[in-house]
Amino acid sequence: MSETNAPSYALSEAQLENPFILDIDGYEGPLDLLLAMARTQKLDLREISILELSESYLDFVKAAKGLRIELAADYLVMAAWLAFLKSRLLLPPDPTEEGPSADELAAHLAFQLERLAAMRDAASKLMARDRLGINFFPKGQTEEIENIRNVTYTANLFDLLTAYSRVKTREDFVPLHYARGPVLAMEEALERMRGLLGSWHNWKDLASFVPEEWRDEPEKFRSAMAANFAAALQLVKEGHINIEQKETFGNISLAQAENYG
Amino acid sequence: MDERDLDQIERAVEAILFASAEPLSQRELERRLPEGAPVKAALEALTDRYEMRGVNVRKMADTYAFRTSSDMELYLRNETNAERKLSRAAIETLAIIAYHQPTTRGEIEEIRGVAVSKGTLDQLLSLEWIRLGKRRETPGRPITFLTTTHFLDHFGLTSAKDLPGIKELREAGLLERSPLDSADDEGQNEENEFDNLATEFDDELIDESDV
Amino acid sequence: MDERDLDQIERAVEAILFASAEPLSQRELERRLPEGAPVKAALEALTDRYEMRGVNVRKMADTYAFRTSSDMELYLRNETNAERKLSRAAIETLAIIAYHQPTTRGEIEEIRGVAVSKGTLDQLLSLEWIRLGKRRETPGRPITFLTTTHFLDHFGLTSAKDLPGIKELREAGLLERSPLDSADDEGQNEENEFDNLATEFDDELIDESDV
Repeated sequence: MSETNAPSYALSEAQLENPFILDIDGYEGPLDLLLAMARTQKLDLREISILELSESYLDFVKAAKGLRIELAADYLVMAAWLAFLKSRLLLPPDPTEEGPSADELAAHLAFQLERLAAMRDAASKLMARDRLGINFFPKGQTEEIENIRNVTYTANLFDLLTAYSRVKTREDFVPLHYARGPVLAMEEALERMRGLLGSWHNWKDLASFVPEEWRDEPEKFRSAMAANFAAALQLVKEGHINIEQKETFGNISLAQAENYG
Repeated sequence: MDERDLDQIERAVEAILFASAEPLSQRELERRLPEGAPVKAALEALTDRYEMRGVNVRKMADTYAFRTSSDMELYLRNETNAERKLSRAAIETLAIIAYHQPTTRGEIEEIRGVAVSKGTLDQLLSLEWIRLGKRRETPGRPITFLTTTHFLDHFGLTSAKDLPGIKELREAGLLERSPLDSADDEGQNEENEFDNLATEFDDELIDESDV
Repeated sequence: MDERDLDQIERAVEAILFASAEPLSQRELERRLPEGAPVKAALEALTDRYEMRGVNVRKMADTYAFRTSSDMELYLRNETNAERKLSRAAIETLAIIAYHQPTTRGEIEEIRGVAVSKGTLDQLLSLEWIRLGKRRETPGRPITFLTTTHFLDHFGLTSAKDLPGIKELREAGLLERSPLDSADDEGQNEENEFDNLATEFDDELIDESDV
């Protein structure tokens, strides 16, 4: 790596005029360009001179600059690195300096170029192989290979019987529901009482508000009284009526509020 | 005819039929092969060669294709089995149908107190535990459901009449097992439960009166 | 092993492989066949049986498929799919992944000396020729890339060990990482350093051209 007087690799006038040479679109990055240059230098990549190669690359970049061709940053990064490497290669090694030596850096670059070339070669060998759908073929018409997931639902007689008894037991409670049925809902009483507002002015007994059909059975009557009482309280709260009970357990009377209407 | 020639054409026909997306006629095969190639003989040889194999050369009208042998069908289906417990809705629906058959969806809903989803009935139908009966001659002409022989087999019953009655269920302790009934011996819990029921029912009534 | 048993399983494997376009693994075949079926022996017998035919049993990694024999190409021109042209970058990237797998994006860039565009890896991924592997336990935990069974199938390879020239490349040390390779080790710092260098160099060049 000390061939300082090696013939410099420079772009000739003709090459400079040939746009192909500087058409960096054709290169896949600086390493690719270096590889192309190395190939023009030597057939065997293991014999290339990194110093020479660096000079060629730097010449190329300079030429590009001269032609005001904008180079991508990575080409400039490589140029910077090669300029650095070149100076290191030309100077006697500095024993105090840490890190890899200039020769090691040069050897690594040579390795990178060889590796890239090897991968290029491998890629073209790979693509030259017989390929599926081009040189050999899969079955043109495939048949259904079914994936069937069978879920077996299980239930035994016990499940069936407990289920039915569960349902029937629920049903058994239905009469109980109806036993609770004759309950006059507060909402119902309230609605009814609202309808009566404006139709009476004097004090009236709460019992007189219980609908006819709720009076016969004591149970129903009690329920209706309770609902009406609750409804009355609601109307008092709303300011529609006044409520009065003169003595404990005495009759409860309702009168329309004076300001009603 | 050259023996080696036939062999090569047979291999070519084999490859072409294999790779083709559709069955090919003898004429189409001939078009792809060197002129004068013994395609007919190759097809015959190929048909013989594959006769006892897992795939056969099948002739359909005047076209040929490879098809898996019919006795191989079972291997082309990948079945995985999983067991799952029938859902509560499904087993209850089934039980109601079993006890009340022929019964309608409306009746099932009345007894269960909740809507019966189509999925539940579909599932029971696909299990072949229930089947569709006649329509009932009532308004809407609802379809009725019945249990099947398959149902009897599965549950080990001789006939639907063999199903134990409510009295027997109670005697067998099955009714007592119901969560709603389990409070018989615990007064306090019972009351609470009843209260809840009453409240539910109340809500229901209000809803109805709103309508 | 029962002779007739093996014969029947061989026919079944033949039928299943014939029906499927995708390569199937021995395990997948076993799942479709009776337990304890001699699938491996059947595959071997089948491979032998078809060795000289127009279609062959090909092994790709641990999977098997019927494919037309390579020497049948001339009869199958009609079947050729319109091939999507792969860019040079994609082909090289594929080769690097194939020969260096598992490898990272950083390593691919190191070898090619240029950034890998996202489109390149996307294209290879969508062709299902490469797949994502484990993350490498180095700073940044970069994801690794590997080739797939599809890749082997497409290029008619039995395993990645059969890649053309891989033995020679390995012996030449060209598949090893050099200690001076910087990928994945000190990405960020390195870039900054180079950026600075580039700027310095730019200035220098401008100075010179001004003279």
